[in-house]
Amino acid sequence: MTILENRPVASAAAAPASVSMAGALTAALRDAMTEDSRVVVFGEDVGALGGVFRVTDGLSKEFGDNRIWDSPLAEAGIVGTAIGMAMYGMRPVVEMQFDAFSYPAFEQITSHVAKMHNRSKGRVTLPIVIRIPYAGGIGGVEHHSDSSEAYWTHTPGLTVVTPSNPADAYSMLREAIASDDPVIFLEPKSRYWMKDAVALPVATPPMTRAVVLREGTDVTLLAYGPTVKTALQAADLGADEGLSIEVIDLRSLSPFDDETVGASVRKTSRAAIIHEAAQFGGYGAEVAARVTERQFFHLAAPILRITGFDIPFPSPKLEEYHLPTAERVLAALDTWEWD
Amino acid sequence: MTILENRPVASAAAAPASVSMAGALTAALRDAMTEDSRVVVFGEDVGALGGVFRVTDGLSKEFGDNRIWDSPLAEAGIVGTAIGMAMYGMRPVVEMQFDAFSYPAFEQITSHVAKMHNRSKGRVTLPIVIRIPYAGGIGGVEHHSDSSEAYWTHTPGLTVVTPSNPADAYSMLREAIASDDPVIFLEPKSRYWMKDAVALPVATPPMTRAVVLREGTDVTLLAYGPTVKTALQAADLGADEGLSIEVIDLRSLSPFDDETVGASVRKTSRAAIIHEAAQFGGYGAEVAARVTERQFFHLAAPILRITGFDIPFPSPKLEEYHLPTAERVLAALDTWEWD
Amino acid sequence: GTLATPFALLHHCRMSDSVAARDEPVRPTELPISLIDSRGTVVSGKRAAGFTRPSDEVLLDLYRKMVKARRFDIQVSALTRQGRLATYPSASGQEGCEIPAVAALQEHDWMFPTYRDSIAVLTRGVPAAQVLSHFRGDWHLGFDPGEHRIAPQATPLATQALHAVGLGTAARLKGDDVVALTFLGDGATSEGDAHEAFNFAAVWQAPVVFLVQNNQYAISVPVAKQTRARTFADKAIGYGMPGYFVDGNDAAAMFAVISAAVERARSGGGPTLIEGLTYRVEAHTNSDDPSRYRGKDEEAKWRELDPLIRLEKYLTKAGVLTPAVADEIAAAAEALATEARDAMSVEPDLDPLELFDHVYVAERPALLEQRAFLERELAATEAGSQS
Amino acid sequence: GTLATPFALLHHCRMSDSVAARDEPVRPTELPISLIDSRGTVVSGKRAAGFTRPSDEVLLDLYRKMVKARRFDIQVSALTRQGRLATYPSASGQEGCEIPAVAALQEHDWMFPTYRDSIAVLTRGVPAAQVLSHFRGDWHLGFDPGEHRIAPQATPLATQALHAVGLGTAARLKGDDVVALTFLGDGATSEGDAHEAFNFAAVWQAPVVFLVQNNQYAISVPVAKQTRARTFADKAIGYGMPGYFVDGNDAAAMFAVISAAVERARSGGGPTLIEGLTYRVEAHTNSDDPSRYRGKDEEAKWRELDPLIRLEKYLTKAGVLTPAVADEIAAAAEALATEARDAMSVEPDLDPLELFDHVYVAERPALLEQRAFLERELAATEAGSQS
Ligand SMILES: Cc1ncc(C[n+]2csc(CCOP(=O)(O)OP(=O)(O)O)c2C)c(N)n1
Ligand SMILES: Cc1ncc(C[n+]2csc(CCOP(=O)(O)OP(=O)(O)O)c2C)c(N)n1
Ligand SMILES: [Mg+2]
Ligand SMILES: [Mg+2]
Repeated sequence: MTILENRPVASAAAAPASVSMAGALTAALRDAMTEDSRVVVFGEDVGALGGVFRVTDGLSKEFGDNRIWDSPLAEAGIVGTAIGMAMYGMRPVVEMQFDAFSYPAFEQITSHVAKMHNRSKGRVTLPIVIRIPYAGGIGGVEHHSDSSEAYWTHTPGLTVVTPSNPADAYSMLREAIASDDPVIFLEPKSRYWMKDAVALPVATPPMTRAVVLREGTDVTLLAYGPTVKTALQAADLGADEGLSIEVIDLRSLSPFDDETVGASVRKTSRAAIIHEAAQFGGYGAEVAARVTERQFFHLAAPILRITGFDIPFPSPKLEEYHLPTAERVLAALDTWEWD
Repeated sequence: MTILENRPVASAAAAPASVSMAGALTAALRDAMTEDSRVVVFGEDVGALGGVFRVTDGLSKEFGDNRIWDSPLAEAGIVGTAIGMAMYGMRPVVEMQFDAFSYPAFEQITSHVAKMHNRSKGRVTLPIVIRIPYAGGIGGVEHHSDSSEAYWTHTPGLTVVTPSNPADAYSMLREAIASDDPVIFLEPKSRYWMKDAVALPVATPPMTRAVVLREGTDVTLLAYGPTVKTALQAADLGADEGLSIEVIDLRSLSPFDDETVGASVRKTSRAAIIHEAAQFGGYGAEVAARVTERQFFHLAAPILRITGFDIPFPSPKLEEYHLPTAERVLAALDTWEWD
Repeated sequence: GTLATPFALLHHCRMSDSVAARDEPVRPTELPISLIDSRGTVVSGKRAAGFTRPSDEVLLDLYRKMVKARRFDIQVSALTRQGRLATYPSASGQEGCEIPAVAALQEHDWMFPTYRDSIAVLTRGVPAAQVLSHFRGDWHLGFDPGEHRIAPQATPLATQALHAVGLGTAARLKGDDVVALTFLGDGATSEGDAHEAFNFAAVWQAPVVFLVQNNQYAISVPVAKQTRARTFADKAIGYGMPGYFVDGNDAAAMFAVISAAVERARSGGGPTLIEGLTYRVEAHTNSDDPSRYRGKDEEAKWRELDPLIRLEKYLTKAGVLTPAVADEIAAAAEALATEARDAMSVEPDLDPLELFDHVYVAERPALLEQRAFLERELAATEAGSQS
Repeated sequence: GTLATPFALLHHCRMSDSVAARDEPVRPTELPISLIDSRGTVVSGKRAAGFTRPSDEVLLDLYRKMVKARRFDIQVSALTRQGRLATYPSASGQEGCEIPAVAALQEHDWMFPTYRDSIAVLTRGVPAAQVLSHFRGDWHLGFDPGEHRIAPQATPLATQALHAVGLGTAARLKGDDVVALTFLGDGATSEGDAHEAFNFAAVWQAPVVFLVQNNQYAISVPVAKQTRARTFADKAIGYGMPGYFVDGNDAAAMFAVISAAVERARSGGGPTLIEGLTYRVEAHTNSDDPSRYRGKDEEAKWRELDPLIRLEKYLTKAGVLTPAVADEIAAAAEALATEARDAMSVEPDLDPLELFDHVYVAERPALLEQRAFLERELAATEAGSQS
């Protein structure tokens, strides 16, 4: 299934209004909490403060302390208690304040969240959503700009998705909350304030599918979360140079939408993947490996990875040199031999 | 530098004796502790018991409680205190009892062990070795057979190595302890009791280099730790079928020895990587992606990944279906079109 | 019935009274609480710490279950030595903690056991074959948690304590009077997760009972290297919850203290931390070698403090444990041992393809491809072996 | 000199005395220990808990450093509002904890601060420009830990407490009489790492002082949602270490209690947990909005309890803080503010290529390739912008 443009597949009667990604996420939480009393939200500062990114703004007043509350400051504790709640039939949505602060919960996530359903032969489901603001671009000091997707995508049992725009943010978060599988929901923090005209509630394509945002014939650019914007900019730049670039927003990192991506690569015969995380063992490695496995004889050139360097995320004043830019993408495409 | 066979590059006068991998590791610890009083060893059950795999057997009696001791049962605590000790000039070697039990230490490892040197512009070095028994094949119940290498190899700042035989176990552990960089030292637990005739002390090639264990012309099989034996078996099987298989023991997962592997793949034009960990986002993805990037026009076929399935590690009675076998490797090579 | 909204309760601001007006929590006693001593004699006064001995009927029931559990444990250990199971962590000597914990719970309560607590799982009603399925290596879990209200026996230490806090909290939010009891080892208390569980439970006033079985070893590591606290029960003070230090080989005392904690939790009184001082008389598991880290004399001393013996003495003296009853219990224990043997003599019927069926609820095309691959491989092997 | 082998000390087996003979740890007082109250009046008797007021000379030194720290903090907050720094967590109001902690340490001791404790780092001797380098976003760390015996200001909460325990233990193993003091926030005590640090320190009898600055908030979350303990100092009991509950706005009391803990640690007496009850009068950082979670009245009340004011009152009454001295201190504070302003008005000279130079000690070919790539890219951009 290849869907052109990220056009909502369903939308309410309401007229489109300007919505930020953060606002769309708030709306998704509000609507999910309204529709399903099993949905509870907790984490650090999600109550009165509304979260450090204000994604839970106002929900505490609206729903009260039994539906959304501030937990003690401990991420393993947050995820671990969410597991117990899910075992009793709740649908917890928990927030890790920043990407690197999900690491204390690593054991609970990999050894339990990911494995409980399999362990119990499907008798125990854990419909948990772990929201993680991730990636850089906001001038955050050390530990505030990590991209941890590769840790989660390598862990069987986890579903990992990431929206790149407000409509998807709303729709995918609703879908993640409705999913009976646990979902790692990665929120590109540099895009929280990005606004689009969206009529909420909105339903975009299923969260496990990639979407072709822009058609092209020469190259397929694969991106997700914060780098989708970079890919679109690169496509513009490329167009100026006469290069027809197809841009795919992966949306779902696990599962990977082999079908949509495969169809595109068979058409263009060239592909590149863009992400902020370090390259070595990054998510782009899986993308390059599996697309090559499946489309080897359709490929005119190796799949390129345009990513962060293999270094710890830099300090605010140096992050611009680390993050992939549209120019860097174009320069990378230039390294291919074009015949 | 391509080295044929894993022949020791230096060896003592002592006559070769039959040494198990566990025994070689014990000897390495003993010799390192003898030569350098800054080397201390601690973790769960490493003292009187000698570790659940007996790798520290006898060291407690030999060196006393100030050089090797049982810590309280907490992996973040073990790694976190090792960091502080290293900051004061010690060279701690710590043990995580099983692979999955390193996860509680994930934050200390990713946010500090990996980053301290970079953070401090090189002013603080952390010469820590984190020994982790990993992988399956010993009939361990859940959580006792994980392969976590991809989590570590994706983390800039970490060096990740894994021996496949007793001589390397000795030599690489000595080198890891001597290294000023922190090293994740992965010990393939199914190989602990594998014996070889080795004259200790032995120095095999540098731990960051891959080694060609067996020359061949048709295919390059890349393996590490527990799957090296599988690769060698596959090479035997292949030989029966007239297939000339080159086997490379990667030894170092991070850094990756592009030179040795590249030279081999340019020769054979076909490669496969074998590991126990799940395939999706596994270490093999990086191998396939980077070798393809560098050798695309030398490749006659896509690089194959023969790995564990994308499932949690199975229970003892089912692990045989999950683990790559020589037969499965051969069957995979058969899927290529051979012309 | 519906309880008062729990989180709302917390939100009276304690800021103003943060200095002085916080409650003084119950302090654990200096000596372990005891109701029946090792000679089977009734204990009263200070050592009983105000707890009442359970009725002889209850004690006989505990005794019956403890005898059966011991017999099961011995049988399974033997089967493990014979290679029929992959591993089995014995709870012999710890029945004075394990069985009262089960007995103190109601049907709708939940239990969060560890790998050590198979006899508790068994005693709560899980058939032997299902308990042992994990340890034989068939599949990670052999029983249905929802059916028995028992979480999977946790291997990653202390992780399950947080699950108990979450489950108890969820029940309370729903208005159900469910209590969650979690087992923990002395070693496991050192893990960060134990701390987070104690703290979340106390702050949220979750209906949870933390039962620390201090069997004095974490594999080879003695408690002296695990904590410098006077008792594990003392840890409760730092979380503002009640803590009890109990003779873990005294089933009567354990039952009384756990029952009180369960009822406090049920009625909205929040969590309790209970330390049962006991001893792991067997090796950690079949692959352990205790001679490397402790003396036979120490083991012998603790075997004399056997929780079964003292109850036997007491109940015999009380005239409740007549020879006829003893015979009947022995027969039931034998029957259970036979059940365990029989269960482990049938090879399980395992389908390798099931490995792919429970990873996700949702269907995944790529996983189905891998399933199909294994299916083809199995078929080829089958064909190969038939030809 | 060489101390007794620390781990050997532990290995007297406490198993036999596990029931009764463990030490009863010091219990924190019910009210915070205080030596000078908020009106600048000397406190004695029960509230002083046996501690002696530091000499006026020491108190004047503390006061001088506190005034300078406050001035620095205000200046840096202002610079941050002007956009000169990426972020700055203010410690205004917490000088009564921060400065005594620094003053109680000797040159060769180590300090493990958090992001909150810039004024402690500054006071220990790190130049303003180096302290602020991290917060401006130049590089993760602006000073040399070894030179100052100060660990990097930790962001991942409670993680540094374990480093302190490790460092203190290493020093002791080497026979050095070094003490490691680590700062922790009230919120950070909830993390598993805090627990593990307390426990490792107690079991290993590490020369460590844990200083919990209870500033009553973790960003927006009040202590009532963080713990149900009476005090954070109460947590010490569960680890078998001494705990002290102290008025954190009373620099005299803080200095006395910390100094005693430092000396106990130095002489082999093991770790101490100290809670300083204080208040974060400013926002969490510049991007926080306290009006969302607390009232102005609460803030106002705590501003009245300002740790500087009481010391000023006391020292003035004592005749030590004469107008001349006060002027001199004010001038020094102004000079420091100027230094901070000046430091932040110079753009740092940063080399993006340095990003590759400290990831590893060993050289990595693949990383050098990436470095070369950026070098080429920078050259091309340079060339492009020049053409
Ligand atoms: C997180 C984690 N680390 C290490 C282990 C390995 N391990 C299994 S049991 C055990 C000792 C546990 O001791 P304790 O908590 O006292 O329980 P007991 O076995 O005595 O019942 C250890 C270290 C584990 N299962 N999980
Ligand atoms: C492991 C981790 N989780 C979350 C955060 C985000 N965070 C930064 S400061 C803070 C509050 C800390 O409160 P407290 O420990 O009381 O220290 P204070 O800021 O009050 O000095 C939080 C949640 C973090 N830095 N590290
Ligand atoms: Mg134990
Ligand atoms: Mg605070």
